[in-house]
Amino acid sequence: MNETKEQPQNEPELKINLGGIILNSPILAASGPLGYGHEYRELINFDPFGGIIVKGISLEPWSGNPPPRLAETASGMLNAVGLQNPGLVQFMEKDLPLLRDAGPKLIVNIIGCTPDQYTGVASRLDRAGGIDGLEINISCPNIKAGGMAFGTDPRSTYRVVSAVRRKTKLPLLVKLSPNVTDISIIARAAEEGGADAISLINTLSGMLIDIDQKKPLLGNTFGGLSGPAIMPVALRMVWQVAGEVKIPILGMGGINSADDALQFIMAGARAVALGTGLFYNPGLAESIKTGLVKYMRKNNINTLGQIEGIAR
Amino acid sequence: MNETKEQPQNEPELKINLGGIILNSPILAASGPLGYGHEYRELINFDPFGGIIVKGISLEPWSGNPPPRLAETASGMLNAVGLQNPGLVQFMEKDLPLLRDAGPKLIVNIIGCTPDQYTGVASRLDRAGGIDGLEINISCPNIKAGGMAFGTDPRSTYRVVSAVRRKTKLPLLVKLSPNVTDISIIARAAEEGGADAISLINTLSGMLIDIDQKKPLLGNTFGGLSGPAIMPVALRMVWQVAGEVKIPILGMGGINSADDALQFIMAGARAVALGTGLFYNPGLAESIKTGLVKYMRKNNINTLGQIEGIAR
Amino acid sequence: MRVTLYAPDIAREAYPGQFVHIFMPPEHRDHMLPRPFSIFGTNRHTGELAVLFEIVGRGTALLAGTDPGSSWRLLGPLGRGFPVLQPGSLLVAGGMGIAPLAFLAASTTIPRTLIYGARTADQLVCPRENLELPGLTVYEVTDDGSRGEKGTAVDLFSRLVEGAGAVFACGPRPMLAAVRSISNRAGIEAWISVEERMACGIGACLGCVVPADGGYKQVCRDGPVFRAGEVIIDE
Amino acid sequence: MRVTLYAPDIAREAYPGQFVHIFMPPEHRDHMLPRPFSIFGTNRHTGELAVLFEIVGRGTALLAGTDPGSSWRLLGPLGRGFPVLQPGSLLVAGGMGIAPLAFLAASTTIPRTLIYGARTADQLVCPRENLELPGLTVYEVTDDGSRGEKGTAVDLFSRLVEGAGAVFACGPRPMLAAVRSISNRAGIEAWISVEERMACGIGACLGCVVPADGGYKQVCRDGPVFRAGEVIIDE
Ligand SMILES: Cc1cc2nc3c(=O)[nH]c(=O)nc-3n(C[C@H](O)[C@H](O)[C@H](O)COP(=O)(O)OP(=O)(O)OC[C@H]3O[C@@H](n4cnc5c(N)ncnc54)[C@H](O)[C@@H]3O)c2cc1C
Ligand SMILES: Cc1cc2nc3c(=O)[nH]c(=O)nc-3n(C[C@H](O)[C@H](O)[C@H](O)COP(=O)(O)OP(=O)(O)OC[C@H]3O[C@@H](n4cnc5c(N)ncnc54)[C@H](O)[C@@H]3O)c2cc1C
Ligand SMILES: Cc1cc2nc3c(=O)[nH]c(=O)nc-3n(C[C@H](O)[C@H](O)[C@H](O)COP(=O)(O)O)c2cc1C
Ligand SMILES: Cc1cc2nc3c(=O)[nH]c(=O)nc-3n(C[C@H](O)[C@H](O)[C@H](O)COP(=O)(O)O)c2cc1C
Ligand code: FES
Ligand code: FES
Repeated sequence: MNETKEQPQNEPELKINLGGIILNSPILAASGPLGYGHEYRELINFDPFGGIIVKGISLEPWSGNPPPRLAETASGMLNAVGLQNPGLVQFMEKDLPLLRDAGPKLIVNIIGCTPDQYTGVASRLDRAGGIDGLEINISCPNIKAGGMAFGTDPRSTYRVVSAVRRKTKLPLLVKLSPNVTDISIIARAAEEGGADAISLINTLSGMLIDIDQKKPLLGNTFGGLSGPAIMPVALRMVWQVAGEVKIPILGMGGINSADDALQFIMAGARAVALGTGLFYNPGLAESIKTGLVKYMRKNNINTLGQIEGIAR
Repeated sequence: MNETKEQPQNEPELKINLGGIILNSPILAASGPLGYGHEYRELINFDPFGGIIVKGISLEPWSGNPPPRLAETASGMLNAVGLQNPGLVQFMEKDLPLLRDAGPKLIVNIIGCTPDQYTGVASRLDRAGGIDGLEINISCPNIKAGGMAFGTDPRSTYRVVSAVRRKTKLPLLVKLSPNVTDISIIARAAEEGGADAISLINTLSGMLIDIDQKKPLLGNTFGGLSGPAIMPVALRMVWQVAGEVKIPILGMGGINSADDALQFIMAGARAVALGTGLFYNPGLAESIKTGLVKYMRKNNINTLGQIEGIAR
Repeated sequence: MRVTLYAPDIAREAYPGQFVHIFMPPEHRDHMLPRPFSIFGTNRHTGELAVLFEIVGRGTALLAGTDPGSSWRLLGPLGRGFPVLQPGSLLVAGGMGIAPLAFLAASTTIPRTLIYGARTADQLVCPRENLELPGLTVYEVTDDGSRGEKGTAVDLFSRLVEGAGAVFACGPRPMLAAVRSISNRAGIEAWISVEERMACGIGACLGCVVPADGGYKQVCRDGPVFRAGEVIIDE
Repeated sequence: MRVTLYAPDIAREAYPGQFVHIFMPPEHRDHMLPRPFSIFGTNRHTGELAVLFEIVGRGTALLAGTDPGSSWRLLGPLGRGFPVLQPGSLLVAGGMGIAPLAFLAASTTIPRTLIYGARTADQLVCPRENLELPGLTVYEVTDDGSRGEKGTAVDLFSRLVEGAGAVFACGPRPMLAAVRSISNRAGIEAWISVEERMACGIGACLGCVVPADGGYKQVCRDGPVFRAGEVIIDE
């Protein structure tokens, strides 16, 4: 047995630790586009997803915004769903049981208009079982602070994150809004409040006008811009925040290919989430996973940790 | 002579008053892409432009950023020219004489790192003759305030605008950066400081990574995102600011067709400026002008004032 | 324009009123969202599926510009279509609303009537042969009288509704609203097919809603065909 | 791939080393920037102009995918090209750097030598007939020896530079840097053609700069061809 052989290359390892959640793949489904997952589960293979982040859940049902809620933009889209959701009780009774055995880790995105509403959702989900982590969406209007989103002010951010932190032992992701002057101070406030990871970015605020009707295209006037159009902004924020916090980052915003995902990882993201790209290509997670493995083999990379933040 | 005739329709009037500057057309060239205009003057017809805003001028020459300075993005581009410019003296001696008789009104974009640098440029241009207005670019890093851009803070905005205001009788446009939490308070600060019009928006901060080189694609790491990708954000900011200030708005950000221009006007812009769209189509101003006239004829509109802000 | 696609899996399952999502060709990254189109007809033997569409914007222009023989990515059949036709059913199509109703009309041979209206003759885009069906009576109507009767589909509908078995309508919102209230007054069951901008097309994203009593319904999952009373359609 | 375009105005004026901007087809709004390509050859009689390019990204893939007979929007001729060749000139092309040098080589019949290198034989994409020119001596070189000599264009250049009239080079940055320093040591005048990402292509936007003593030069206006000493090219 003395032949010289090519060193057998290790199979690339995609497993990562995202703030205490161990994911088999660094590819997640972003909160929103997939809803509560059931519909997509019939359509696509969930295996390539390390985790699924379900659509925002509030204490009570929210009815959402009037239609039209969607518009296409150049290399992107606007949505003004307005966080419509069936509320915590129905989610726990109807949706959660269907998701528990889906395969990927399950992260629940939580929303509220006051810190109490956030903690109300968090404490009940903490005891629900079968949930691997929570993601706090701090883009909601803070009713006590005149409706400015929690995520636009470091103090409100700290307050809501630390309040939720006290109510749950589950790994806690905090999802930041990009509509701010300085994303780093918001990210630091989230870290200080007890976040285990930072999710970046939510949608950019935008609008379109229907020139025939002479009125805003969306029923809600404003909507959130997502898709490849915003990727350079998302990547910049990941880069900035990675230099400011010690906790890992879940990067998202316009990811549409393995190369896009690699840009996020090299900018400092531990994992990536897919949103709008799933509308363009429901099988996107699979093709990104294949692309990542191919890249890792070609470049002799065993774990993504070797390239996390390497461009910095 | 008693025949009933179709009422002869008035020729649509494109003339507008932008904060005291009377423009023959509501279409301007945004600061930057056209440089100082000479090169484009040989290439395209300047007539459809009501005004040309020349590239930012500082007191002393600025060398700009290391290359690469450009990158294409999905429906947009990044630039990190870094405000390279030959400085005030060379501009006045070499560029200004060539521009004075170009036809469109001439607006000079001014930049600086301290309020004194801005006022230095403004006061000399005030006396130069042949200049129809100034546009203050407040996206420059404010050296005294730790390098945060003037335009990210209402007080710095007020200070630099009011300082320039005292030095010039020329109509004063203030160009805002979109990289802020609340564009309205910045716009109000500019208005209180004495602005005659608000220009919206400058580029969004963004970046890309070269995954082969494993480093940022731009020499300067960060660059400014422009083009159709950002149009929904630009339109939203025009809409927000139009509700807050009484002075007119010059809208820009991704305009690439007459329909895009109409969206800005219906959102509340008095006039529009073209940037990245000129790279895509150097003859864009002409085709937008044709499109506007066609729209006005078809909808029986005599002046753009009739539809300014009509979607609000 | 009428496009025939080879899509045996979809053709096998689809029934009238359902739709397909057509994804943009991958080199067109500026269009992230697929476009929904009603299924105009299927041929289970050949595995073919037809859609009928008009160019109204960039996406439909791109699709119309693809070369014959190209492949498109498709998702479908999607949504809840029409129930089975009863004898004496009255079908009301406005403009492109003909697409699902032509498929519905072709699904049976029992006696049924189709009102097919548009602004002008050249907006009656459905090929004549698709409406020459046993047992089907067709009334054409145009605003300017350039083909068929002069008037609107709603005018004609008001006259013909009495005694209809059930009503099935697809067309512009104001037409649907009128059909809804006229059927309601006449005490006849009506089904309408509604359009809304879509993203996922499968009921996940909550993007395509239409107001209903007690909240919103999703057009792609709960519809596009609704019982007329189920949703709120403004006139 | 080699594409021939009918562009009589550009073909009439263009000289070697200049380039054209090719705009993306208008339905591709996701690509805002035109793509610069060296002029590979012109035919003033037929009004034709040729470019030679390889697919490296989305833009070149799109252009390569357009049907023969399509029209492209073009801007050109742009930039400052090579000076007139002197007898005994040595041309050094690396990879796609052949495009402007093939045009330069074809501009005269005086004795001149071309070194044409690439990694492998199939990266020597220039059609052979374009280099079968009176008075031109061609040396091919590949990294793996799959065509011509084994080695790099720079290796060969070091051996042949002695006694050259002047040097004209186009290729990857490291090759240009080596050509620059070798020519400098040999005391021979060298001209290099430099690439940089572009937007306007006409000297307005200041996007395409290359470092030079005392500031930056614009590749599209001051170049793309520079005297080797004029610009700073890192090895
Ligand atoms: C269930 C369903 C079935 C449909 N069936 C057909 C059909 O059989 N034939 C056909 O020609 N069209 C049909 N449509 C409409 C078709 O989807 C749109 O015309 C198409 O998506 C427009 O794409 P675009 O890019 O060309 O237009 P855009 O540039 O996106 O928009 C142009 C215009 O089309 C309208 N529009 C855009 N998206 C939609 C949408 N999802 N629904 C309705 N209007 C829209 C916009 O309001 C706008 O006025 C259907 C829509 C739905 C929801
Ligand atoms: C003056 C000049 C002359 C040129 N002549 C030729 C030629 O004759 N034949 C040829 O094949 N190519 C030539 N190029 C390069 C050509 O412009 C690029 O290959 C092309 O723009 C890439 O477009 P893309 O969309 O396919 O690539 P992208 O997806 O934009 O990028 C893919 C790769 O191409 C590189 N690239 C992108 N833009 C440029 C650029 N402007 N210059 C150099 N590299 C770039 C990027 O670094 C990247 O690695 C020339 C470039 C310049 C500046
Ligand atoms: C239709 C839609 C619905 C969304 N809903 C939510 C949500 O409920 N909660 C949330 O935190 N983010 C939501 N998002 C934002 C996405 O999770 C993601 O942050 C954003 O879209 C950027 O990623 P993308 O460009 O890949 O889509 C939604 C996005 C879309 C497009
Ligand atoms: C290459 C380039 C250079 C620019 N230079 C300047 C500048 O010097 N001063 C300034 O205020 N804005 C500058 N801008 C911003 C534009 O004027 C404009 O605000 C922005 O690009 C958005 O418009 P657009 O999407 O139509 O390009 C520059 C933009 C580009 C693309
Ligand atoms: S399109 Fe997503 S729910 Fe209907
Ligand atoms: S590309 Fe604009 S200056 Fe060269």
